[in-house]
Amino acid sequence: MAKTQLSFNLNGQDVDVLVEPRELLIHVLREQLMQTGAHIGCETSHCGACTVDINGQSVKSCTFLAVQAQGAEVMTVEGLASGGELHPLQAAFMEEHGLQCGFCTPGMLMRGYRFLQENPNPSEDDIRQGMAGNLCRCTGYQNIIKSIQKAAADINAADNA
Amino acid sequence: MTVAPSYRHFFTYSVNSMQVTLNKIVPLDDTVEKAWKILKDIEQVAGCMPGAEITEVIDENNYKGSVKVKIGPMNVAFKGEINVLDIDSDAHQIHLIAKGQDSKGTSSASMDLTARVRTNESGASELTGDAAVTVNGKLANFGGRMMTQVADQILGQFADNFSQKLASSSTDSGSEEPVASKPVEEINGLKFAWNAIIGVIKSFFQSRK
Amino acid sequence: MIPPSFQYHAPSSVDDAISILTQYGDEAKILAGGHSLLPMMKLRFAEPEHLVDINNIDSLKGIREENGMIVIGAMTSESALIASALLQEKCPLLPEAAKLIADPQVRNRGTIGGDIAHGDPGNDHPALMLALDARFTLVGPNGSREVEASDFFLGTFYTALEADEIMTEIRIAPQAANTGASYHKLKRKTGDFATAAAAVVIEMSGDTCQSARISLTNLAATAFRATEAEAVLVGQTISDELIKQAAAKVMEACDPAEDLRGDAEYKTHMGGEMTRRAIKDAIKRAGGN
Amino acid sequence: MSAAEDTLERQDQLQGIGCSRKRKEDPRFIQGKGNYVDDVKLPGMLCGAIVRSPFAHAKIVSINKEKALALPGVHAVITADDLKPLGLHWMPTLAGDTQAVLADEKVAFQQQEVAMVVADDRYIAADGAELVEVEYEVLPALVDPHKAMDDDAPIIRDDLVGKDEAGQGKRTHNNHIFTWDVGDKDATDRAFDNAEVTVREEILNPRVHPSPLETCGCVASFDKINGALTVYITSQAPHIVRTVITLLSGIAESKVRVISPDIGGGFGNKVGVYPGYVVAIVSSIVLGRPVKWIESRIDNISTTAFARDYHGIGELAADKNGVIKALRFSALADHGAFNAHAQPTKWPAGLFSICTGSYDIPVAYARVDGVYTNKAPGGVAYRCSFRVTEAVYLIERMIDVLAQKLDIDKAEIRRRNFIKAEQFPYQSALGWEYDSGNYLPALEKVLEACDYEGLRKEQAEKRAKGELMGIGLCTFTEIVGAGPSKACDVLGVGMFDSCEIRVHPTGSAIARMGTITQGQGHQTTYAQIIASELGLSSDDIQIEEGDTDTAPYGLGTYGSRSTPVGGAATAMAARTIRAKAQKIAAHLLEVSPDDVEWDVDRFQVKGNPDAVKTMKEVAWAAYNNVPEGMEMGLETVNYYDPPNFTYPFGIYLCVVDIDRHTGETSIRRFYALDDCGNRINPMIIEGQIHGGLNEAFAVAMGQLISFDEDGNLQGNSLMDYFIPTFVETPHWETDYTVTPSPHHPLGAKGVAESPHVGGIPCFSNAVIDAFAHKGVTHVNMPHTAFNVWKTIHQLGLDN
Repeated sequence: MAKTQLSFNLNGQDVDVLVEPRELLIHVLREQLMQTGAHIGCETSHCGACTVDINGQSVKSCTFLAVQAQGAEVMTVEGLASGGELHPLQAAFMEEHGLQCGFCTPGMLMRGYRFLQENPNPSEDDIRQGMAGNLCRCTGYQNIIKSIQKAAADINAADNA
Repeated sequence: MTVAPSYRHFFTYSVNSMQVTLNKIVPLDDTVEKAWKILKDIEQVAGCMPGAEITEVIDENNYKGSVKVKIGPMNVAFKGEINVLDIDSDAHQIHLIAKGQDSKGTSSASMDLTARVRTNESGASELTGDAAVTVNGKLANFGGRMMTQVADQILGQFADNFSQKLASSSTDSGSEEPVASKPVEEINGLKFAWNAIIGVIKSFFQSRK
Repeated sequence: MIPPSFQYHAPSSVDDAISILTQYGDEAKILAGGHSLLPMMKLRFAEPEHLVDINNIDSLKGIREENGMIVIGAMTSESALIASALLQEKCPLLPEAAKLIADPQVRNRGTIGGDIAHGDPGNDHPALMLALDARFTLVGPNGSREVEASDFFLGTFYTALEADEIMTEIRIAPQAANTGASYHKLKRKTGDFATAAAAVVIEMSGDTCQSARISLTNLAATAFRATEAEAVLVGQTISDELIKQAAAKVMEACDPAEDLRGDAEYKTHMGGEMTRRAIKDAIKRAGGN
Repeated sequence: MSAAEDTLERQDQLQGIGCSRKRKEDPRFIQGKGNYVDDVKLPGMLCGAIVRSPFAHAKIVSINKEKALALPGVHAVITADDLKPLGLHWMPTLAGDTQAVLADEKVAFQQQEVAMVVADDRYIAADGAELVEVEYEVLPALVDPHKAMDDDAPIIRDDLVGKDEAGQGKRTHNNHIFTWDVGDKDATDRAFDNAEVTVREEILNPRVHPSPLETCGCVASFDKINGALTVYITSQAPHIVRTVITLLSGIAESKVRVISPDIGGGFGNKVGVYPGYVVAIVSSIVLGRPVKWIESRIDNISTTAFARDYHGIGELAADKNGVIKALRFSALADHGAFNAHAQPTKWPAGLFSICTGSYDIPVAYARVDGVYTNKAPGGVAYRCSFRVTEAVYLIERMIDVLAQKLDIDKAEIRRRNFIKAEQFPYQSALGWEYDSGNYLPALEKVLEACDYEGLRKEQAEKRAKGELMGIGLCTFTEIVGAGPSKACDVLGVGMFDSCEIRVHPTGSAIARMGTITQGQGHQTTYAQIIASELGLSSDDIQIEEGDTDTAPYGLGTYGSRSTPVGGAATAMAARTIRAKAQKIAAHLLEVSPDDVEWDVDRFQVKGNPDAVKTMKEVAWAAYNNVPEGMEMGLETVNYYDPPNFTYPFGIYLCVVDIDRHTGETSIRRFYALDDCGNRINPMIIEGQIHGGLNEAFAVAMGQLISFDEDGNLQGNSLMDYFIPTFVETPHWETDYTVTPSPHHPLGAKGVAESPHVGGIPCFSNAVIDAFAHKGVTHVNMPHTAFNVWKTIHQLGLDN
């Protein structure tokens, strides 16, 4: 099948790749663009390990054709830290032991990143509902919730400073 | 007191089998004898099965056939055999087993069918069908549990085609020639049926376009 | 889990999309949110030669009020339904129910039109559309037509939408005064289809039910309205006993398929239970007791 | 600053044992820089896709590769016939059986591996797999283990016909694998005959799957020039994999390098050697190019490593006061089509004989019969030590059944039967020597924390109103840390583990272990052990695992054995280094080694606090100024063969509210007190407990691998297979007591599996307790809304 020229912005940089229309975004990110942070966990859009941010929305990139990202702003976990500084959410995951094997973590962070913009002052229940598309087998979620709460507090404190 | 009956009902076999049994009764507009003429002729019967075709006659009781359906994005092609176990001309009853695998070898299906034409209490003729349909493989993994609905719809279409064929044979006044066996082209019912399979497979996942 | 090859089309107008559909017929398949079609393609159950991605057709998105009706573009996402102030004010049932669909990421992609047009009895919008008495605009090569929700769902994955047609808009009347609506959905976990779900819209006058619409998800070959259950309520003073009777009528109408969520008996009972809860909520919201 | 303050400050700076040190693994994971197997991309790498059987039991009539081979980009299609000349179409299992690598003439479970297509990339490989045409002749499938030994049962393993042995002792039927029994049967039978009270119940652990978020996979790369093989693999036991590869391929073990990079969770799923690995390796050898094979989620759930599938009957004999006199158990173990369960080789039922639990039971007898069925092979320890979940489920369910029969409170009956603190070390009726425990105070602590009496009162009030509330208790003892090599081996290799430590001249260190982390935080905790033992800052200690070329041989990480065995090896290695350092320090201080003493991070001349040499100073001296006759350097390797297992315990309490209309169970409260001996990193321990509880919740409330009667697998994706999300998962409360292990160098025991093992019966006990007033003593897992509703409906409680 003929390949298509695909251009989009990945973590602030314009990228051009040749893809087959059937190629899934997750594969293009991981195998062509070597951004292996997003992972493949279930392939049926249940686990959220492949979550990336597309045009300001959380998307499961295992169920999204790469060609659909034409012209889009795509952000992956690799783009979360900026200027050599961890994003508060990354720091909070470390601080609150919000990860163990690390496989779900990039998806959790990317969903958490967007979720905190949708809801900067979430309750525990808000977090449980807002993060419900991401599975973790290791943590029992409790420390992820704490991490997100801490990140929310840190971000709000920084905004108010 | 243990409420749980036996473990068998609880796990390992939450659904006993991909086998579903169906019973159909279809009123016919013509005599039992005329209907029996069609029913005992496997090639004609196969012709009533939507999308089905006899591809080879091995002997009078064994046939090779295929079912090909193309619906929307989905191609399904089953190839298999029909074994006629019994033709009872007195009871106007035929018993056959049809089984096959899809061309990719990822699913198989079989149907044990007993079909009969008879005169009911009110004197009208009718076609009765009792079928046990079993599905294995990928279709069973992903959509087997909707087989009742699917098989029911296929058999319904079969019955419609059968009565149509009977009607058209009846209008062929005086002709002793059997109606030529050819695949039924009207496959709306089948489309519906196969859509149901596809749909179940889809519904296996979050069905959110 | 790799989809087969296909040709990709991304029209930017409905007309273009229809001409592609017309050109390729059965070989073409519409890609909306993709959360049904892509997994099915990965399993190689669906192998369309042409995929028509209608995500770039802006006219299919958005929620507005027009001539006293709420008009929702078919490609409006579940997330957009949830976020819509207009819907929250004038059709609160939809955003409330949309929150119960799938998960946040999937709701960003999943669309109301895709959910309806798929005709899956497990999808939530069909029952909601029946309860809301919605009308659908379908556009094809010969122009557009309107179909009522009650005429649309013909069977499992079988709807009034033709292969060369696209659903463009959904029209719903704003919720009337003294009316309450509720959707109760039982599911095994986040992201699952309903084991059973009931949508109820009720108009009250004091303690008396003026009108009622009750519809069910995943309890038969298609979403359906339980008209006999509605009839139990209409014109009557609502009581727990009456609600129970209505739920019993719903159970009589259920014909669910057995699966890992439960057997037919369980699902039928859950149909009754979800109905009971939704009626109570709807009445409360309508200002009844 | 006082001397005491100074000591404390120096201790704090080390970040050693007992502190909640932040994890060293995290920076790479939170920045997307983890390195998992599927992240490995080698030059010229090809991808493999497996063609699988759609049928549970069928003869293979023919395999036609031509269309697949004709597809551009396909390099090879490998079938059993291709492996035969290499003798690789069958492989040994850890349990002494053999398993088809690719189906040889027949398939014996649905999704069995039939062929592998190797192609340029995963897209072409998937297309190629679709084009391989396999013709099957379907055979009757055997799914129900209870029918496995019927006279007319279909024969699963034609290759074993006529053989009265399949690797684990005598067998009596074509589908029989082994009989394992333990205990004094006659004495047990007598105790039952003479008992005042007996109870009997079905004890069923359904087939489930560990489903770590990362599936299994590997990248095999064979270097034709050097005859060397490198395999990146999702393995919890890379050294065992290396040995197996050598045994299979004949390549010298010194030329096989197995690397377990970052592992996305294991939970027992990644212990075994799977056909996909073997075929990828063979493909790489044959094609001379690296070959990657990664499972799909459906493949993972369908084929690699189910757990449980134990179908048993439990019995207790007791006196009228509820004091247990005997335990009896028998079970059918469904091992699927090949006996590939991952247990120490000589233990067909793993460590099931821990089933007398926390109770002083004088006599017991247990028997397990393994059978073949047309299901996927496996039988792994899903976040537990070998068959310990099954054992704990038995005793913790049965003691509740007994309590109900005698109308004794469920906490009280445990008090009456606990092994007393003074009885340790305790010899169990089935042969174990429990190292330490102190159950009663822990129970009382939990009962008080949760206001157990208040809960029972509330329950009585709710029952009067027709509401369903259940209180579950589980007071379990685990057995972890396999294991003493005299008792445990894998393929003949003793189950020791290892640690190598090198202290560099400037006082930092690197340590390598035979274990492998899959999220447990080894890089963090092992460094804490070394920090405390050697007085070097944790931050200056690098921990490496998973590369068999650099790490000392070890048996890997599963069965909560890292801390009990690997942690002990680490402490012992550090102590060897410290002993040498002491001599060097004495030499530098010009005193006898006996005259110096250890003080946090330094040696000090006894009675002279100013005469000190820090470990850093000693490290420098180790490379230039050692005592006469001493070797230079400061490094060692320790292979630790534990004298015993460790026996962590826990007291769990769960409160549930059940919706009597829908059958939905909501977990109101879950309180977990764990005693894992001395605690190395409390933060990580708590995280492990949260995770283990969540997996217990999943198993008890929803997980199930089910089949229809033809062996068709149902629900093998994450649509149906239950992995709880944020929404379903309850809130966890944790607590602890500390009863050190007397034989472990650090007094530690291992913890990660306790919450899974103890959590499952706790959930079940809570759900069943909700119906206890209606005379219900047992319902089977999983407690889905549907299953719970069936109980409700049967009892008429939904009206």
